[in-house]
Amino acid sequence: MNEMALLQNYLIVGGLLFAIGLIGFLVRRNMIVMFLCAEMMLQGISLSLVAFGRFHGNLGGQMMVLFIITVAACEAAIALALILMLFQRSQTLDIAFWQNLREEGQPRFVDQQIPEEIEDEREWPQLTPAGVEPELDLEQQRHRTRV
Amino acid sequence: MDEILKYLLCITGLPLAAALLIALLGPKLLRGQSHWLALAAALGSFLCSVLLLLAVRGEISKAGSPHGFEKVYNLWTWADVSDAYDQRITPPAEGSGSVTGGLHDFQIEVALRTDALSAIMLCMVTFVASLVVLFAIGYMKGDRGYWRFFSYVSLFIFSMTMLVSVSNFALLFVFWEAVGVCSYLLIGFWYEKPSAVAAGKKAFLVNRIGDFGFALAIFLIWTTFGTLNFHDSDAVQGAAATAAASPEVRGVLGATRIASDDYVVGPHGQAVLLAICLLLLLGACGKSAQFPLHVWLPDAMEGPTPVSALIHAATMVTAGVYMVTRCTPLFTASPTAQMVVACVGAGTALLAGLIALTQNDLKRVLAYSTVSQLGYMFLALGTGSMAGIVAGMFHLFTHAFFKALLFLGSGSVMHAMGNVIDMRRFGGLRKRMPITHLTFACGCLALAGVFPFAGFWSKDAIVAAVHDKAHVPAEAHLAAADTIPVHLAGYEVSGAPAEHSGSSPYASIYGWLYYVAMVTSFLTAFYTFRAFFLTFYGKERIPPEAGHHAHESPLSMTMPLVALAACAVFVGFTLDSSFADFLQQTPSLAAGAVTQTTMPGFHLDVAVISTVVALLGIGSATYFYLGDRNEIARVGKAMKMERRPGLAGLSPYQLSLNKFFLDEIYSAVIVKPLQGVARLSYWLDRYLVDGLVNVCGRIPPLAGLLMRSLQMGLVQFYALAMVLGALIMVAARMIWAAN
Amino acid sequence: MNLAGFLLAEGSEDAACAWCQSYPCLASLSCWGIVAGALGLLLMLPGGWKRGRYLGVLLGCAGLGLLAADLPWFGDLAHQVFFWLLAGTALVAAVIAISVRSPIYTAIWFAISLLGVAGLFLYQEAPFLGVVTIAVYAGAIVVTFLFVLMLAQPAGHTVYDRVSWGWLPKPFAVIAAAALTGLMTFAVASLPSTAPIPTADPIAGDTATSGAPDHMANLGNTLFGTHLVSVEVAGTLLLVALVGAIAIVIHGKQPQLPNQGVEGARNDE
Amino acid sequence: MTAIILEALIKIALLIGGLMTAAAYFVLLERRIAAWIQDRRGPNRVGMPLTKLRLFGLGQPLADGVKFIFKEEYTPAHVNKVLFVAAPILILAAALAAFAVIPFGSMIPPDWFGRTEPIKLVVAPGVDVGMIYVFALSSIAVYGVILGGWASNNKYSFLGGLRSSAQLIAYEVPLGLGILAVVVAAGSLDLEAIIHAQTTQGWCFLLQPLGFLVFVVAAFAEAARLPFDLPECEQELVGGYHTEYSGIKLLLFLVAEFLHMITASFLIVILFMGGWHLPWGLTGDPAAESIGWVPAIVRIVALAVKIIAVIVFFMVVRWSWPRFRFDQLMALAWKVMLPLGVVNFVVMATVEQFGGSLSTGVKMAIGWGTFVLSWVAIAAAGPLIADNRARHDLHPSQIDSQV
Repeated sequence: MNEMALLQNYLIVGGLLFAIGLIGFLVRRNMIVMFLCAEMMLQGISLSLVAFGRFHGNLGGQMMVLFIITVAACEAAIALALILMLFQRSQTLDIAFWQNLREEGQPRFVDQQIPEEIEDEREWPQLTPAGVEPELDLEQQRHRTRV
Repeated sequence: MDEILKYLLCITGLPLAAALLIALLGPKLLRGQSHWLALAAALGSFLCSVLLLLAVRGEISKAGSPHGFEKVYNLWTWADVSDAYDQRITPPAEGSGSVTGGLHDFQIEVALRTDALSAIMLCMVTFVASLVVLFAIGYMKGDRGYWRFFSYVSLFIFSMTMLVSVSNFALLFVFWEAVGVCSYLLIGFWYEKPSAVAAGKKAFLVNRIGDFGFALAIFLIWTTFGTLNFHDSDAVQGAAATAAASPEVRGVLGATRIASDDYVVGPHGQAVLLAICLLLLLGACGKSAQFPLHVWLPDAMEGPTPVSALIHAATMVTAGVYMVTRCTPLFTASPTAQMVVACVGAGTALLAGLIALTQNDLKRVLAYSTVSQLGYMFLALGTGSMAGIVAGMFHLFTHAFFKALLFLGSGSVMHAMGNVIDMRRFGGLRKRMPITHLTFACGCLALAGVFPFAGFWSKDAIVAAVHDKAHVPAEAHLAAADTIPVHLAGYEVSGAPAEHSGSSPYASIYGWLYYVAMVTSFLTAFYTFRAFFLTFYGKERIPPEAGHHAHESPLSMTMPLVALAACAVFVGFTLDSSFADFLQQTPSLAAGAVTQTTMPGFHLDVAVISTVVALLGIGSATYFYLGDRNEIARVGKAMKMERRPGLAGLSPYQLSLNKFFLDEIYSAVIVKPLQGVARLSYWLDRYLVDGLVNVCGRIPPLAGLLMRSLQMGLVQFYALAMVLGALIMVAARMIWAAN
Repeated sequence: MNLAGFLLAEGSEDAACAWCQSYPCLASLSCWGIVAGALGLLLMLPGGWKRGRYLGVLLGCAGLGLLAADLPWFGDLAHQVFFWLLAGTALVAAVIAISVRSPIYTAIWFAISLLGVAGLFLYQEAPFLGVVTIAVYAGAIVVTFLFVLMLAQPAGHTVYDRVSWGWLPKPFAVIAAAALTGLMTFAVASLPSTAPIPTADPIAGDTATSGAPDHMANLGNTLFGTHLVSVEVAGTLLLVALVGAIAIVIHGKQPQLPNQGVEGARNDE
Repeated sequence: MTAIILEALIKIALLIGGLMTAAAYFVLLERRIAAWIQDRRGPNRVGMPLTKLRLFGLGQPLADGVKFIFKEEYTPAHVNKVLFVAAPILILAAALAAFAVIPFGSMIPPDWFGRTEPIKLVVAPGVDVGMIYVFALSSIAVYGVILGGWASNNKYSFLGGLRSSAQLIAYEVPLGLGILAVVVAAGSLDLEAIIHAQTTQGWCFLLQPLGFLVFVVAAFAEAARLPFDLPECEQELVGGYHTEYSGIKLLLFLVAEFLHMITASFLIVILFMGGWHLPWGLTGDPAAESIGWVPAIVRIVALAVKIIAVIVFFMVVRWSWPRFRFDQLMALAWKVMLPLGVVNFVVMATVEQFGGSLSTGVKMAIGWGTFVLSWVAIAAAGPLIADNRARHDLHPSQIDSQV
């Protein structure tokens, strides 16, 4: 097995994972998604570290990854607590909401044109209120008749 | 522990403890009972002072030293700077036996001293203070700041006792300032009253000028003599210390230096010494209210009357006199300085006497009389002879009693009149306030210098000393150089030293000063009795403010009056000679020039003349103010120069009434220009300096204006910027590595 | 030897033209793979052209394929396929995780990506790490995320999950990430392909042979021997994070009026 | 290579078949036990198909299975279909995958194809991290529950899912703590190695009763069995996270739950009760590399008997114990089990580190002493932990603000 080539492969994969996480972090607006993307970047780094550890024939890389996992756990605890607090105050997970912490006098960032609700996106479930009869749509009616 | 040290510590420590305790416990616990602590401390202090005095007396009689007795206790070292002073030019002084030169350490030792001078001062201060505290119990009753008053007074007693018992110029300055602070606090005691606040401020500021001079004098002393200690510090003990390496530091007023008389140091020694003396005198003028810094004292009467009695008549104002007395060796070495002291004293005495003639405010009359009497003391000190110094101190001593008496008496009047002090609004109070009347009369007689009241003896001694200084040809004393006779008549004052003979270049000036003293004596008697008659005789008038108060004061107020009156009567002839004997045992007074001068003698002719002058003053006051007052109205018209309205503003009456416009002159010459400078500085600061700063301050906002648009509050934008930046750095690194 | 060579049955670099030699980076498949992948990602990200997503998927797959083709082989075909499977799982799931719009699906796809990463760990003879990644990351952290997500946003996706924050981020983020990956690929590819394999780290001692049956023992020895202080620090960090999280939640609660408090409590359930 | 794969495939087939069958018959067993406890008869009608033999209702599971399979596979319209389908698959897959490292016997002699070494009765033998692997997969199971609950788009299901995930996360901690001491004592995370260690050291539930207690309680909670079946607490949540499920998907959930219970039983037996080991040499020489048929069979039987005994215990508990309230459940996890687990681990680690020369009796005494002391301490601290009476000294609004 060509160790060097293995290392190269792993580094490329790790780098890609890091880059994907980075893009997600920069593009998405949901705080939790952003946080998941940050974790994804950590995964990319972990992969590289493990590969280096293997390449050098010792366990140092794995140790680093263990500590990364530890730190990620701490991060998750604190960040989730903070996100919950932010949510309690703003009732939204949108990071853009918090741009009202911007420099005084700066114009508010104008949201992109929000796309219209597209037909196929209606499938997203909504939590129905308990005790109230769910609204039935045609599909369901047809379904029923077939029973 | 030495018992003297015990006494000293008690004298100073008790009032301090009382002040702290009252300050801590007063507002909540003690309140109306605050006076007990203060009274106990003052009385204990006084008791210890008396014991101290007796102990010193015993030591003097035991030691039998020609230079008297002094003792210094080093408590601890406050500041210690090694090799602070390089004394280059010191030819070994003859007879000193010690090598002076090389590097000295600068040390401020917290040292207490005791000798005859300080013992007397301590006794006087604590005695008057005790009585004043006693008086204030009645006087201050019901005041909102009752505990505060006693705390301040205790603090003042502490400061004053420390002032007279420290043995170091630096510490002297510290407590000099401390009494100033206490004075400020007490003048402004009723801080809701604008005039009291203004008076406090004025006192403080005027004193600053004097203190500035004093501080400069201390710096000069340090650079000239290399030490600030009064006493000779002990040579460094120990095996390693050789005499050359650690020379004994000779204190400025120490026995060794006095003995070797090396006050003239360096090429410009005489000039430096003169400067030191004049600066010291400036400091003394500030504290003792001498012309031209006397303006604060009359205004300081805004404080409670016990304060006026304690601080501004009896004790604090004598600090200047005490300081000059303490520095006698310095002044003795500079005859010009002595002459200046005498002139300042005489001038102040005359000026204040003239002003006092026309004042309508009882306390102000007394205040100017204080200024005048302090002028007397300076005049006496200015003679530079043992007779003068002893006379000055004796006058200080007696004056403390009768002036405190007068002030407390006026306080009693004021208390009865509902805080009205304008003599035009009351009169004929002798029936209402018999005790106050009688004791006040004692005080007035003493102040006027009528035989046998205390004032007579001390004032007579001063006049005699001046007379001696002016009129005695130096040669006349050669014959009797070693005798110390006490003559009842004639010019037989002995002991003019050989080397001093003929060196009295200012004799004619002293001659003039003698006449000034006589005129002042007349004025003193006149204005004193003017105030006395206006207050206690004539038709009975009571101001409406008095209400039901218009009766004799309570026992706690009259008791001190009686005690002080007794002193005013008896202190003079009982203590006259013993005081002089005792005071002469102060080593620092035994400076070269003074030593060979003489004991004061009693001059019958001078005494007769001054008594006659005083009686003349009393008589004319009786003539003008007792009974019908037509005559004074006529004289007043003449003095007011009503016929020449153009000059009415500068008539003698107006001059006197307006204190010779000194306040106005000061305002025009000093205050207004300073205000102008301040205004200019304000504008400069506002528009030039602030403008520069503002310009500097504008730069960051301008930069921030550029960067601000980046702060859009979107976290991800920051992250994006960070990533792009990191990318650029990585790319740069790789390109660099590739090349 | 790599996939391109395998497929084209050439496997030698002699065929590269002169133009390619002068600009080697443009010649490499990786370069084009990255470009394609970036474009695909750009099209797939939420808030874009709806139809473009299919094109994006195609482009992304092509990009991944090109990258995979350009990577050197390290073993026989079976190993390679196994690796491509795992890496593909991780990367594709990651891409889907960031381009799917419901955050809940994001979490699930991230978990799947984690499975791929765990597989890669296993393949790197780090079984403990692989299992721990699943247990801690997938099992605890992502579940906690899901939990919070369901508490905060039980309705699934929202408006702000469908758009990004303006025109700026998508192109810039993608370009930045592509540039980063490109730089790294360039750097990695320029490594000598037959570098000497370093000997075991003397500090790690005989623990070098990972993957052996006593893997856990070696790991434990290293962890609690060489890195003991770090373990203590990490433990302290965990404790601090625990306390901090509790403190944040306790102090972050806004005071509520009594009647509102009851309703709020009900809503929180 | 091929032989290895073939061997693994055979083992997997055996295991899945056996487990599924076992799960089916455990349902019957449970119903019979329930009937026995409730003093009734239970299902006893369905016998062998196409005959009239009833055989204690042994045909009942078969009938149930057929009924489940032939029921309409109904998916409500308002659900998130992908996750709705994926959840039961996921949970069952995770439950089955956990058995990859769990030995279902010791080994059998190599009688086929000229093998020389014995066949180990575990799908993936020699996995060094077996214990953690089980953990990882049990935590994957949370996904099935929480996603199923959420995808059902029903408040009851949703709350059930949330409760379940909270419960599973909470009880993983004491579960791990309970195991830690065993792992330390055995010196390995490999389940076979742990059994081997117990054959020499003694069964762990005798040596570490406190750890045993913690583990058993946590295992009950992880399997969501009564008294910890809060996710599907019928009075509050109808059917919990599988309220909306029916037919084969519901079957998958139910089987997965049973599998969890079986996994838990396996773990209890393997970790604490010596696995296939019986005292007095009944199961042959544990240290021997080879094995004869008799001890191999004895070992399998011993393991099976132990597991069935534990499962029967599970069932008896289920039908004789009331349910916890949710806050009590959480309090038990964080305030009782967690400290007990920590105490147990500290004591056992200390014994392991410094008490290597102690005899088994002394170790056992230490273990039981710890157990008794901790029990007493928890009992003494009971008011602190369990007192949830209303605060009468506070206004309700203050209580709210504190909550």
